[in-house]
Amino acid sequence: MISIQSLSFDMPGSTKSKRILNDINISIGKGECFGLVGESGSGKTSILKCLAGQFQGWEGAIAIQGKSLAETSLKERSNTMQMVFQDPYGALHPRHTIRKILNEPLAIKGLSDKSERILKALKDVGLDETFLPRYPHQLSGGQRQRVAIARAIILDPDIILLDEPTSALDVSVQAEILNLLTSLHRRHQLTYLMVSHDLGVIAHLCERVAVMKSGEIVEVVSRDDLVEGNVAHAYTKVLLQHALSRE
Amino acid sequence: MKNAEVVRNSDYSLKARHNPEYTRVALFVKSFKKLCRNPLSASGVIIVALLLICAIAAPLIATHNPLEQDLARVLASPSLAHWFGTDEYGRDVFSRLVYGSRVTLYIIFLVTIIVGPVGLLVGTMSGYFGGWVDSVFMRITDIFISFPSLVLALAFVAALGPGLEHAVIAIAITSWPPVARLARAETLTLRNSDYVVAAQLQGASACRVLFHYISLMCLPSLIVRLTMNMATVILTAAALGFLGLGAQPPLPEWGAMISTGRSYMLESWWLVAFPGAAIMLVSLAFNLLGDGLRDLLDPRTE
Amino acid sequence: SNTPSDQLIIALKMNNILSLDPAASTGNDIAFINANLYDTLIELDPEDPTIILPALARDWEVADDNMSISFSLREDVSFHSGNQLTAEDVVWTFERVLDLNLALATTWKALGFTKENISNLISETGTHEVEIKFPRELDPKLVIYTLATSPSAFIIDKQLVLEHEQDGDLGHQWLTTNSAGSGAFSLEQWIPQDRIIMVKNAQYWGETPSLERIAMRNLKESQTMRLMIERGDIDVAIGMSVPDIRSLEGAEGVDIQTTQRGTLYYVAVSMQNDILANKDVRRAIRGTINYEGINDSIMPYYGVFHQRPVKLGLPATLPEPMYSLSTDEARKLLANAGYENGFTTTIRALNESPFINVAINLQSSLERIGINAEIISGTGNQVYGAMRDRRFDIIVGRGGGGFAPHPDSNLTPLLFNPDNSDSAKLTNFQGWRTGYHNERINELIMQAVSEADSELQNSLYAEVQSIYDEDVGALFPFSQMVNTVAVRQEVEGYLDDPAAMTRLRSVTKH
Amino acid sequence: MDVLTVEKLNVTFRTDEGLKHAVRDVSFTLRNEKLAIVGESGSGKSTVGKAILRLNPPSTRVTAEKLQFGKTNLLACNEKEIRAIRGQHISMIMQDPKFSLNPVMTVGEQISEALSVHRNISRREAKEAALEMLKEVSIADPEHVYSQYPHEISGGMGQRVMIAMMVIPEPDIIIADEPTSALDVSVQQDVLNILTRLIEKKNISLIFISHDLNLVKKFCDRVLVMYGGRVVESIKANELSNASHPYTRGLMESLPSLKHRRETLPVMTRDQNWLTQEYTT
Amino acid sequence: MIRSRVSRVTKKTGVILITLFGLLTMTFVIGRLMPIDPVLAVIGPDADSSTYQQVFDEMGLGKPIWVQYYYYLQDMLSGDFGRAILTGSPVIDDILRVLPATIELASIAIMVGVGLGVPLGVYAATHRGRLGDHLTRLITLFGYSTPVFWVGMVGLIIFYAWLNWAGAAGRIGFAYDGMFTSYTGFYLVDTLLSGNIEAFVSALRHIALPALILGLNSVSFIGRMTRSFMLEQLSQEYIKTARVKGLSERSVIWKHAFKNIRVQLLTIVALAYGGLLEGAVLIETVFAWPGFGQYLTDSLLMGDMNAVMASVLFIGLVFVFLNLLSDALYKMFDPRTQ
Ligand SMILES: Nc1ncnc2c1ncn2[C@@H]1O[C@H](COP(=O)(O)OP(=O)(O)OP(=O)(O)O)[C@@H](O)[C@H]1O
Ligand SMILES: Nc1ncnc2c1ncn2[C@@H]1O[C@H](COP(=O)(O)OP(=O)(O)OP(=O)(O)O)[C@@H](O)[C@H]1O
Ligand SMILES: [Mg+2]
Ligand SMILES: [Mg+2]
Repeated sequence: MISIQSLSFDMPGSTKSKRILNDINISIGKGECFGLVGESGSGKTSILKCLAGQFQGWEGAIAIQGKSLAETSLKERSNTMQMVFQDPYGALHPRHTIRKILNEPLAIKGLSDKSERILKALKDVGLDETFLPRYPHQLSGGQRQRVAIARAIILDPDIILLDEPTSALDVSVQAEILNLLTSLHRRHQLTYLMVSHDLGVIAHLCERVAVMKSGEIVEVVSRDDLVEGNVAHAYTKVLLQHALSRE
Repeated sequence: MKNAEVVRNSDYSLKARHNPEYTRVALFVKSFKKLCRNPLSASGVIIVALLLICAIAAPLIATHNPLEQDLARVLASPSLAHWFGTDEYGRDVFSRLVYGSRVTLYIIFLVTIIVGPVGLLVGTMSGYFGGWVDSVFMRITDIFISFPSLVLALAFVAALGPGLEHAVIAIAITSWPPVARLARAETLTLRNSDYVVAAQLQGASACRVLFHYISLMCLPSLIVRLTMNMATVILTAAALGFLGLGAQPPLPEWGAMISTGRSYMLESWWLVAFPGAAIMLVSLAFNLLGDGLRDLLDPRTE
Repeated sequence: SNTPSDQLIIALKMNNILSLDPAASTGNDIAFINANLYDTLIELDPEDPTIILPALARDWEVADDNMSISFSLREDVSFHSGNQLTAEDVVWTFERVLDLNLALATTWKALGFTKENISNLISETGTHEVEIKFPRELDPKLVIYTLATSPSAFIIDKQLVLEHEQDGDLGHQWLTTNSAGSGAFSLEQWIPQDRIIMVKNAQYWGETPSLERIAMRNLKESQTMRLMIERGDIDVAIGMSVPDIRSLEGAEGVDIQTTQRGTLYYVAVSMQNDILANKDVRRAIRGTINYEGINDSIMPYYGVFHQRPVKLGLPATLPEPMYSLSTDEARKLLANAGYENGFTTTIRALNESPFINVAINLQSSLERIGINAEIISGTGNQVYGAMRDRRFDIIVGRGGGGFAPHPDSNLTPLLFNPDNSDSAKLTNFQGWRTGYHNERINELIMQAVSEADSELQNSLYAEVQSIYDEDVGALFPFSQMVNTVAVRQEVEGYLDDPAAMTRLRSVTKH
Repeated sequence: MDVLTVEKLNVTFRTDEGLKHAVRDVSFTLRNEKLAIVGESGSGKSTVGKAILRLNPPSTRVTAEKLQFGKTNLLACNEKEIRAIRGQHISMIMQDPKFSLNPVMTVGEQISEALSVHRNISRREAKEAALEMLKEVSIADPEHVYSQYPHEISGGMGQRVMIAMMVIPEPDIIIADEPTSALDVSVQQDVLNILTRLIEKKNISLIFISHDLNLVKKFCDRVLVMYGGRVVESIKANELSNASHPYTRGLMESLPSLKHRRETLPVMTRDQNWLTQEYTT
Repeated sequence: MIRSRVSRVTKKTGVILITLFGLLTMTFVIGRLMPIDPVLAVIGPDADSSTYQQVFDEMGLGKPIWVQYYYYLQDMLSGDFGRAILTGSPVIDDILRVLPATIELASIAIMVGVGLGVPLGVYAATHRGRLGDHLTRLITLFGYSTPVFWVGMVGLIIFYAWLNWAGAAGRIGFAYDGMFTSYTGFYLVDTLLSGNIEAFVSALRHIALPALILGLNSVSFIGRMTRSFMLEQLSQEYIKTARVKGLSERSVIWKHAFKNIRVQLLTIVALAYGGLLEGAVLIETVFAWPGFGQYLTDSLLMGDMNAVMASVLFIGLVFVFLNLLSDALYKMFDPRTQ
């Protein structure tokens, strides 16, 4: 579904450019949940941004559903891939109603039966139509994240990129969102690429995890290995230890 | 880990989780009430409202024809017949002031509808596209900003010839750059915001993003800026009038009234005092209003 | 007074003081300044301008054929530089004016002098003898008055100026900011648009001035002038606005001097404009000017009631025709002309008193007879520039020379128009600018100029005036200019000159 | 020995929407121990911490039946007295070193300032003490770090500087408001270790504010659980797993677990009554 | 590192050059657009057409516009700004001559502005929402809202005509004109250096009122900016840290918060200084101050293209320079940008 080969990226700076991704290799199968963990600034978001077309000028090869990403336009990409952001407060336009937020992707694509789709998407994320006329500031963080997810799935993408979708939320709300993601995954056969700094969250959702440190993937482990402490790299061990200590 | 302070459930309790829906109107009324709670902002609102009333109902409020000369009653001091006295042609100063509010509003209105859209367009495009578009636009704004606005306006009016329309054009030419800069700065912070990225991911065109997402967010601060700008516009127009380059006689423009009244100032203080006070009051009102609006929109920094 | 007793402190607007070069400097202010830095061959008595007084020229004689004048110069005159003043300087001075062909050459050209003929016409007949021949038959008084009143007639120090010549400019560049005269005062410092300081010329050929120093300061605000003169911080205030003058009228310690100048205030219409070319329309407009109101409430201290194109007080001047504001008749005239519903037009006027005030008044009067006029105000440049280009409808202006006590000094600038075609570009004649062309008037003016007999001449001028009245010419004088100056009472001997050549050499302070 | 006694602390903010009762009837006593305050975002944890130091903005109303530090009644203190207590007796470690250090003063200046406000000592002495302190918080090159500006040091280092700054006047109580939540997991542990070492060495009582129940379970002695401005439970840290209040339990359970993965996580349903019910220990 | 600095400097220089080029072009456009006939300004309204034509050709006005532009650029780049009609002297000399008057005025004004504005702003910020804050706000807004020429006129009446505290028009009493040696062009300095105390007092009396009125305008600007910068800083976390340390309110405000806004303030002061030039245009008219502002207005009204273009260009340069300066100050004083 997604295959990333020797992806490198230099952030062009005002004085000198800085390498923030170095030789990344990942391949993700259809319907798989793949996780990315790592410390802050290790380049997790950057990988997603490369995929989403936010960063241009990377080196290497990225293919989505076998098609080279470099050759697909943003518009085409938007049909297969959507993204959910970390901060539910910043991801929704503060002056758009929920209706408008959900309507926009449909309007851009020029799709019909808009209201049905909107209602369905809302139902998928466990909200009802009473939310439609509201503005984001009238929703709680969890509800906003649900709307953001609804916006992502309303175009029926195959892949959803999740950038720390719960790290801004309270643990109790986090649980709700994680449950939602699990059930969506199951129902729609979505492919997830999820970023988090919390090993526990990743392990809950994903079958495989890539551990990142300063722009590189230090290792890719499966959930089972993780649970058994079957990890090679020292940094992964630190992460694991921390995660376990929290239980 | 992320800064948890950023994420503050402002309405904590369960009850608040299902807070009542605000309609736009209700929100507006609420904001307006809040604006009026501050006595300073409220007085700004009142004065601006008075100005509007004066302009709309000028014929009803004015006691005389503002243009009618009466050489027999020149420079009469304030009295019951002429509340603010008469000028050197025997025209009623009060009525001229009242009609002058139309000129003032006309200038403000024209300048604002030129400056707002132009500034918004240039600023947002510049900020959004970056690269050479940004460079070109910003160099142009730099050039315009490099002149003090009064000097530039002077130069333009001198170039175009004196007159109200020319003054408006000159003022507009000089006052769009700060607006554009503001819009650009706002756009720069918005450009990478998640909701804009989300829209791009959904395949929204640049146009759509600019008009549906970014402009909308720039508007509040732009409105504040424009409101404050109105005060400057009034002063610049008055200054142009004062230097004889603004509205031309017999139009009762306040600055021009001061300019001509100045010759009679020592004996006939009312010729200068009232228009001066009017300019000050209205300009102050717009400043207060802008201040209040800013408080409303950004309560932390003023 | 707060000012030192050996200094005279004068405040005036220096906007129009652009160049001190006598060949280039237009405007009354420069005439005033140069009159103290330079000398002329002859002078007019400021109290009675018809009296001609000797100056650099001790004596002069008009030839019997009325075709030349010869001057004998004083021999004891030296310039500020120390150079002796000789006939050579005089000749060179006048040749220079026409060679440079700058603004003031116009006066001479009007008399028939040209760049080409000047060297033949003016000649030194001795070290201190000069002869001026006339290019055509001329009333000798005209030449004499020009020599006494034109700001180009100041005698320049040839030797000194030529030392500073650049690129054959006859020292024009240098003289713009320097002086080379023999006057009672010499230029100590000129900071353009700021101040002019003159000091006493101890070697002056006449009576040595009692003032050590004259300081002139640029002051645009009439109010400030008034406050300062009231307080005694300045001695003389020139160019104050009427309200301020009026308030000083009774003030303690300040005298107001009002002197008639020959220049006329007028409302002019363009004959190029089809509507205004209609005689009835012109007559209507002439009858819509509120002569009395304007002269009573706007013009005091700027001008006095006058409606003829020849200035007041000359034997040739006819009695006032007494036009007056009569709206009804004007309306009838308009209807006659086919404009019962009026029309729209523009009024140009300088953006300063009294022009703009008159324009505003005229605008409101015109409105009453249905003429809707828009006022276009601006600087002199914008207003008179448009007039020179014949791009105007109605103008409120001032002009017509009038320095010399001679009808011609008004009539030629105001009415004379030998060629009314656009290509003629007789921009110096207001007759051409307004497009008013009357053959008979041209003839009469030409004839009068060459007429030495006063009696005869006066009758010719009288005819011009009545034809003009009859014909409703394009230019309606409503007032004759007066100059008003406020002078502190401590100042004695300040006598404002009708030709703007106010000389300060006899001023004293106590 | 009770170092700090808080009884029925109430904090009300005046806001545009009216009064906001952010902290309601919070009572606790602090002995020589590590006391944690936990609860979700907005539950009033920081507000309690700030109320003790009287750091809330002027428009805030703070009332309490008792707010006693040693012999001092904190509520009755005037500006000057409270300043004498701040830093010297009670100090507070802020959450994010990036924002909590003055960007235009060197790190060293800021540390030595903390000392010299309260002691009448020379600059040299202050500097030496600060260097000493930097060494104590395990900074390798104190001399160098001393003259650096906050933006030149990493987050973990910044947090150590914060700790050094707050410990240097040797206070009796330190309030740590989410001191590690802005840091990476690998650094977090370091910082916590340093903090533990120092407070034990100097015999300091700690109020540790956090929203991470699991963290405080390990790190602290006692835990106050706050919900909606109210303390819903006060419990020994090691007994957290058998907490009685449904909210505490819900928080504990809703965390995804590595070891015991569940297909769906239990979702807590909030009870209106938690906001009013008196909690019972 | 060095290479990057070099490239940054080149880039910055490029930007400045482009801006300058734009300035030049715009001044040219302004100059040529003027409907004022510069020839008439020279020869007066009554000269005849041959004189007109002669001067017209001398000024090069007959050439096609792009040729004129080319010559103009050439002249400007070679530092030849031409002669002013208004004064007959080279424009550059004029500007240098009138500048000291304006600089003297603006400098005193900015001292007033900073001296009053900064403390006022800090006071308002630290008393936010209280009476003092509202009062300051009202005062500063008044400063923003009053037409400066009007205040000037009223001030002149009160302080000169009624009270006789201030001098009237000009930089010094008329009688002292030219009575002392000009070393610097700043009268306050020159009179002192010449040892002419009487003249110094006169100069002081003359500058006080216009400088104060001009200064009040910048008090408003500086005060308001100070207040908002200060508020921004006071809401920062590190201020809380400083308070936790037990610092007195004074140290918190001046040592911590104020230190952080110094750089921003410098920028604002530089900006305000530039803005004073603008106010000078009006104030100089009212007070007959023979400075740059008057020179500019006079030449504008006169249609004196050379003078206008050079002055406008000059002001543009000053602004560019002030911008650069504040940039540099920023770099110098803020550790974060080093
Ligand atoms: N727009 C940008 N400009 C400059 N540098 C950037 C930009 N975006 C990211 N970086 C840098 O790239 C590196 C990787 O950033 P990235 O956002 O991918 O990290 P992350 O793993 O997502 O971190 P976090 O957990 O904080 O979100 C960081 O060092 C960051 O400073
Ligand atoms: N200055 C203030 N003005 C008004 N309300 C405030 C203010 N400070 C805090 N609050 C409100 O008081 C409540 C408690 O805030 P507090 O900062 O103590 O929460 P917290 O438990 O520390 O949350 P977090 O974990 O996010 O830091 C919140 O609802 C908050 O919105
Ligand atoms: Mg990230
Ligand atoms: Mg908190």
